[in-house]
Amino acid sequence: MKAQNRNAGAAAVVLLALCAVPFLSGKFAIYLTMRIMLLGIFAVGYNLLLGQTGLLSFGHGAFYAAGAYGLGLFGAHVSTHPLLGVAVGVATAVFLALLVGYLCVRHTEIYFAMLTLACGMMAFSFFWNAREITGGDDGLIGILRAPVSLFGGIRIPIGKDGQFYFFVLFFFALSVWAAHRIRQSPFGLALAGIRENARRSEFAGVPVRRYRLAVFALSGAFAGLAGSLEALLESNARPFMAHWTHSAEPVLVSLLGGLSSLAGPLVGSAIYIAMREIIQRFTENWMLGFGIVLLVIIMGFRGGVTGTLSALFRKAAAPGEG
Amino acid sequence: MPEPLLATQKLSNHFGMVCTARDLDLRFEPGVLTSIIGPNGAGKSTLINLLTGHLPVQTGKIRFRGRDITRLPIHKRVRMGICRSFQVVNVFPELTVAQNVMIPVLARTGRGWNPVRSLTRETAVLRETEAILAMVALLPERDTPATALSHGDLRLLEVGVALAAAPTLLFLDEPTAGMNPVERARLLENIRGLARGGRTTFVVVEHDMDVVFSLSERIIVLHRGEILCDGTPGQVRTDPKVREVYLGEDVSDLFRYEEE
Amino acid sequence: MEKKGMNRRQFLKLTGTVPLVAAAGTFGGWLAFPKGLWAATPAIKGPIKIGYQAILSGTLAGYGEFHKMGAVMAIEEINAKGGIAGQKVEMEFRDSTTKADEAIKNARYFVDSWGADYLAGIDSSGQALALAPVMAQLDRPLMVTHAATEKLTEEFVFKKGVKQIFRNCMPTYNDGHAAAFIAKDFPAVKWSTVSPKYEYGFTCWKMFQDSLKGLKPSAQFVAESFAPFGTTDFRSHINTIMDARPDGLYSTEWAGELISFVRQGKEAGLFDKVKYVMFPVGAAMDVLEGLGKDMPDNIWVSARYFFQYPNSKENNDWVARFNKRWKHYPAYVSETAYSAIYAYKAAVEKAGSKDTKAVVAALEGMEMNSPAGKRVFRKEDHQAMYDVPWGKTKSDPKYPFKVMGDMKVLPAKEYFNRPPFEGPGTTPPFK
Amino acid sequence: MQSYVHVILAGLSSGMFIWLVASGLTLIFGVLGVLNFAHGSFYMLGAYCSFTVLKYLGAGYWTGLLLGPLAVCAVGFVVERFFLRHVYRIALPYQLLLTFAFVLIFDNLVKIVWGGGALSPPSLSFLGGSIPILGRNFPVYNLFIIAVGPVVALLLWALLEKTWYGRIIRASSSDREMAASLGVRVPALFTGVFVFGTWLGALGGGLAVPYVGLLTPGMGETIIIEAFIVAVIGGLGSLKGAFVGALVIGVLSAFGTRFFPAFDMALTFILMGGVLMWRPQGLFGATR
Repeated sequence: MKAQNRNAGAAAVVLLALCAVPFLSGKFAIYLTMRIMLLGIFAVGYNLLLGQTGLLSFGHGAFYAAGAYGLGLFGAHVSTHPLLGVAVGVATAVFLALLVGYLCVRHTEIYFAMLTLACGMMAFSFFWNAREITGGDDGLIGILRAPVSLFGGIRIPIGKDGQFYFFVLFFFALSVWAAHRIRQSPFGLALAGIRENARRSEFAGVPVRRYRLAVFALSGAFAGLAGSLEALLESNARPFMAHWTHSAEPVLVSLLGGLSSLAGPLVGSAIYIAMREIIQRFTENWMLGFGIVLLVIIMGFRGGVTGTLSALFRKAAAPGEG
Repeated sequence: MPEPLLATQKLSNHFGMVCTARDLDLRFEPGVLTSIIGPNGAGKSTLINLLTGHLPVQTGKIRFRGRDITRLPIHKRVRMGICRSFQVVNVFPELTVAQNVMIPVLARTGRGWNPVRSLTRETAVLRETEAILAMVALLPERDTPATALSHGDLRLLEVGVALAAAPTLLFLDEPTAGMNPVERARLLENIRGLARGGRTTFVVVEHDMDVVFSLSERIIVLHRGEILCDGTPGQVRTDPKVREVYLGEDVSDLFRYEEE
Repeated sequence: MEKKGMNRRQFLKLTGTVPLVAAAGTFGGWLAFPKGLWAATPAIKGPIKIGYQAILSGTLAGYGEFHKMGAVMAIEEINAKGGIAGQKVEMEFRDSTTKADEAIKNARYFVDSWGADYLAGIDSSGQALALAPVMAQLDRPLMVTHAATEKLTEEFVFKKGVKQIFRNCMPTYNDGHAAAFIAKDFPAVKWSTVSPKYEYGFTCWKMFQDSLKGLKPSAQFVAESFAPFGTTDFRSHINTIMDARPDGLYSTEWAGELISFVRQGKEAGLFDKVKYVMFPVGAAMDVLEGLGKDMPDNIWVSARYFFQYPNSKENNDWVARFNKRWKHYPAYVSETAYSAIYAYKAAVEKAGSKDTKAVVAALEGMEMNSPAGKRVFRKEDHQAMYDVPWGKTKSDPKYPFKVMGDMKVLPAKEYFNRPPFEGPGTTPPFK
Repeated sequence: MQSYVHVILAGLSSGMFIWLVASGLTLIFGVLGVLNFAHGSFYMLGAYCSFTVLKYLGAGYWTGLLLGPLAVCAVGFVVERFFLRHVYRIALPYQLLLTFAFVLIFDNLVKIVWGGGALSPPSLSFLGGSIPILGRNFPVYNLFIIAVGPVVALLLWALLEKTWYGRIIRASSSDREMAASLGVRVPALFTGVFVFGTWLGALGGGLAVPYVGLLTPGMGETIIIEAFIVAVIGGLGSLKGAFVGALVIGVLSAFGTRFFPAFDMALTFILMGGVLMWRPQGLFGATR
C-alpha cells in the first residue's frame, strides 16, 4: 500500500512538472519533451509485449507508421479533426497489428523477432513503393493541426506547439495510465505468466497464442497512437517510421530504462532523447559518444536504469528495516 | 459399462526408432484413483504427454467424455477438465505463490481477459486462490516469489497450480519426488481427500511403491510402451510378468528414488 | 534533464541582463516599452548565428564533410574581413543523418534553443520537404544547398507561400530537363535508365522522358531498372539494361552508388555496348575522385557545380584557395555551402537587418556573384538561376581523375520550369 | 538464355559473398549462443584495413587480404574478452543492444580514421578484367568469389568435423559444463571461436573491396541484415543452412531484381517470412 501511494505521488509530481513545462521552458525544451512523450507512448506500449509478455518484436515501426499514414490519409481525404484522425490512426495500426500478429505469434524468441522484422520491412517497402497513396519516400507532407472541436461547438486550437503540447500530454497521461492498469489487471497477470512459462500457461488453461495476439495488437495500438501524434507534431508521415531502425528504438529505450517496471521505458525514452541531444552539443561524433554510453549502461546497469536504481534503494533501505 | 472419463484407442508414439507407446487402449473411469508405474523409459511420461496434449499424437485416438480430443490444443483440454503437474518443477518462477495459483483460476473463470480491472478487486478469484493455497499448505508463503521457495514447497506449488485449474481428470507426474516424509504424507492425504470428494479423478505416476500401493485403487504397469499389467494393487503385486520386469531386469529402478 | 538545463540557462540569462538594464535606469521603460529599448540598439546585433546541417554519419557522411569545408571557409573569410554588417559570424554544424525527424529536430534546436538567424544545408529531398512546414513556424530563412526536389520550390514556396525557403543549388531541372537538351543531339533513339528507387530517381527520369519526347519525338524508352537506396550490387540492374540493347543510358545514381554502378557496369562491358551514357550528377567530386582513372571516357556528366566552370578569375581563385585550405578540389556541395553563407551576407547587408522578413525580401530577386558564376534568386519560387556545364569525361594529365571535355552550357532559363508551374508552357521545351 | 545465365551468375556471386559474412555470424551463434550484430562492423573494418594495406602501404591485394582481417581479429579479441564474455548469460535483447553499441562506435571510428567520404580501390591487375560468357562479359573476380565460397565452406566443415579442435568446439557448444568438466578451457575456446568468426567476417570485408568497389562508413549495416536473414532461413547455428540460405537469397534476389522489380526491396524479407511460416526452425535448424 505504501509503495502504491509513493508511486501515485511520484506520478502526480511528474504530471505536474510536465504541465508546467510550457510555462517555464523554452520552445525547444517543449518540443523535446513532446518527442520524449511520443517515444514514451511508443515504448510503454511496446514494453507490454517485451517486458510483460517476453516477446521481442522488431516490427513495431510498421504500426507507428500505420498510425501516421492513417491519420495523414484520413486528414487529406476525409476530415482533419485531430481526434478522429488519431482514432483512425490507432484503428489502422491495430488492424495491421492483428494481421501481422496472426502470422507471427506461433513463433517465439528470435524467430518471432525475425518474422516481425520481415513484416515490418514489408510494410516499409509498401509505404515506400505505393507512391500514389503514400507519396513514396517523400511521405505525406503538410499534415495539418486543425482545432479540436468537441460537442457543443467548443473549438480548442492546437496549431501552436504550446497548445499541441497539452494534446500530446493528454494522450501521454492516458497511455501511461492505461499501461499501468493493464499491468495490474488479470490480463496483465496472464501475460506475465506467458512470459515466465508459456507451456505451463497452456496447462493453466490460458490460450497463449490468443493472448499474445491480443497484447501484440494492444501494443500496436500504442505505436499507432504515437505515430499519429508524431504525424501531427511534425506535419508528415514517412516510410522510415516503419523501418527496422525505428522499430529498434522502443527496444532500446525499454532495455535502457528497464524492462520490469512501468517507468522503465519512460525513463529510457527521456534518457535516450536527452542524452543524444546533450552529446550532439559537444561533438559531431554523437554515434561514438552514444555507443560508449550504451556500453556503460549495459555493462554496468544490467537491469536497466530503473531496475538498478530500485535495487540500490532496496539495498540502502534494507539495514534500516532489519 | 458407464461412459469412461477418458479412453484411448490404439495410441502409439515413436521417437525415431524407439517406441514409447504401442497401440495403447486405456480407459479411465471417474473416481478411480489410478497409478501408472514402470521402469525408466517405460513410456509413463510419454503417455501423460500424449493424453494432455504436450506431445502431438502420431497415431491413435483419445476421447474425453465421448468427445474426440486427439487434436485439441492443450488449453482447450485444460478447459474441458484435463490437467497435469510436472515431474520437474515447472511453475512461473518470477511470480508470487498467489499469482502462480491465480493464473489457472483466472483462465478457468474466464476473467483473464479483463485489461483494466485491478486484480485486487477480483475478490472471488482471490478467495478461491486462498482456498487452494490453504489446501496445499502454502498460505503463509502467498507473497513469496516462486524462485525463493524451498524444493518441497515448490512441489506443493506445482500441485497447487494443477489443482487450481479444477480438473476433472488430473495427472500428477511424480508429485512427491524430493519431498521430505512429512510433506509427502500431507500431500498424499490431500490427494486422498480430494479423490474422495469425487470432483477430481487422479492418475499418478510414482516411483515410491509404498505410495503407489497404499494410494491406488488401480495400477497400470507400463513396459517399453506397452501395458504389462492393469488391475487392482493385489492383482499387480502378484503378477509374474511385473515381478520379472522389476526384479529380473531392472532392479535398480526400485531404488532410484532413494538416491535423489 | 534537457528541460532543467534550459530553465537554468534562461534564468541565468535573465538574472544577467536585468541588473544591467536596471542600472541604466531604463528598467521601467524596458518593461513598459520594450520596443523603445530595441530601437536604441543598432539594427543588427551580433553575433550572427548560422545553423548548418548535413549528413555526417553513415554511407553518405562524406557529403557533410564537403558541405562543412565550404561553409567553414566562407565564415573564416567573412570574419577575417570584419563579419556581416560588422558582426562576427558563428556557425554550428549538425549531423542531419538522412532522417526527416532528425532534420526537423536540428532546425528547431538551431532556432529555438541556439538562436540561429539563418539555416542552411540539407541533403535529402525528403528532409527538405518535411522541413518546409516547420520553417514557416520557425520563421527563419533556410537556404537549401543540396536537396534537389522541384516540389520544394514549386509547391511549398510558390504555391503554399513558405517564403522562408530558398535554394541555391541546381534542382532536378538540370538532372532531368537539361539532360534531354543534351541528349536530343545524339543519334541515340532507344533510351534506358538505372536510377534510384525513390522520388528523385523517378522524377528526373520522367522529366528526361517528357523533355526528350518534346524535343525529339522519335525517342523511345525501352528499359528502366530502379535500384533501392543502399544498393551495392548493380549486376542484375545492368543485366536488365543490356538485355534491352538500348542506344542510350541515363542514370541519376549518385555518390557511392554511382561509383559501384560504374565499376560493375564497366566489368560487364556496359559502356562498350551502350554508346551514349549520361550521369547528371556524375561530375560530383566524390565520384570523379572515387573512380579515378576507372571512370570511362566519353560519358556525359554534369553536376550542380563543377570546379572547371566558369573559367573566371573569381572561380579559379576560389578553387585555388579551397585547394590550399583543404587539400581538395571543391565538391559541388562545398560551393553551394560557401555561396549560401555569402548569399546571407549580401542579403543582410542589403536589408540592413537580420530580421527574417527583411532578409527574405532582400534575397528575392537578388543577384550575386559566386564561384559558380552569377546567381539570381527567382522571386516567385526562390530558386537560384545559374548555369552549370555538361561535358564528356576525358583524361587530363593535370588531374588524377577524369574531367569534362566538350563542355556545353545551357542557360538555366531555357530548361527551368516556369511559374506558375502548372498548365501548358511551364515546362521545357519552351517555344 | 544469356540473360538467365548472367542473372544466375550475378546471384551466385552475391550469394557466396553473403555466405562469407553469414558463416562467421552463424559459427559464433552456434557455439557461443550470441547474436552478434557487430559482425557487420567486422566486415566493414576488414574492408577498410585490407584497403589500407593495399593502397596506403602499397602492398599487393593478397597481402591486404592476409593482413587486413588479421588486424580486425585483434578488435574481435578485445570485444569478446572484455565485453561479450560477461554477457553470455543475459537475454537476447541485451546481447543485441550491446553489439549494437559496438556498431555505433565502429561506424563512427571508421569515419574519424578514414574520413566520411566513399573510398574506392584501384582496379585489380590480376583477377581483374572480365571474360565473355555467352557473349556477355563477366568479371573474373566474381568467378573467384563464386569459387572461394564453397572452399571456405569445405574448410569449415573439415575443421569442425574432422579435427580434434572441431570435436572440442562441437562438444563445448552442446554442453559447456560437460566440456569444462572434461578439462576444456571453455572461456579460452570461446574467445578463439569468436576471433575466428571475426576473421571470417573481416575476410568477407577484404574480399568485398574489389567486389563492391566502394567503402563507406556504415557499409556493414546492409550486409548484416542480409546475413541475419540468411542465417535465420538456414536455421540459426547451422553452417550448412547458412550456405544454402545464402545461395537461395542471392539467386532469388537477382531474379527478383531482374524480373519482379516491384518487390525487390521486400523480396528477401518475404522469402524469410515464407520460410519461417513453413519451417519455423529454418531449413536446416534443429527442431525445437
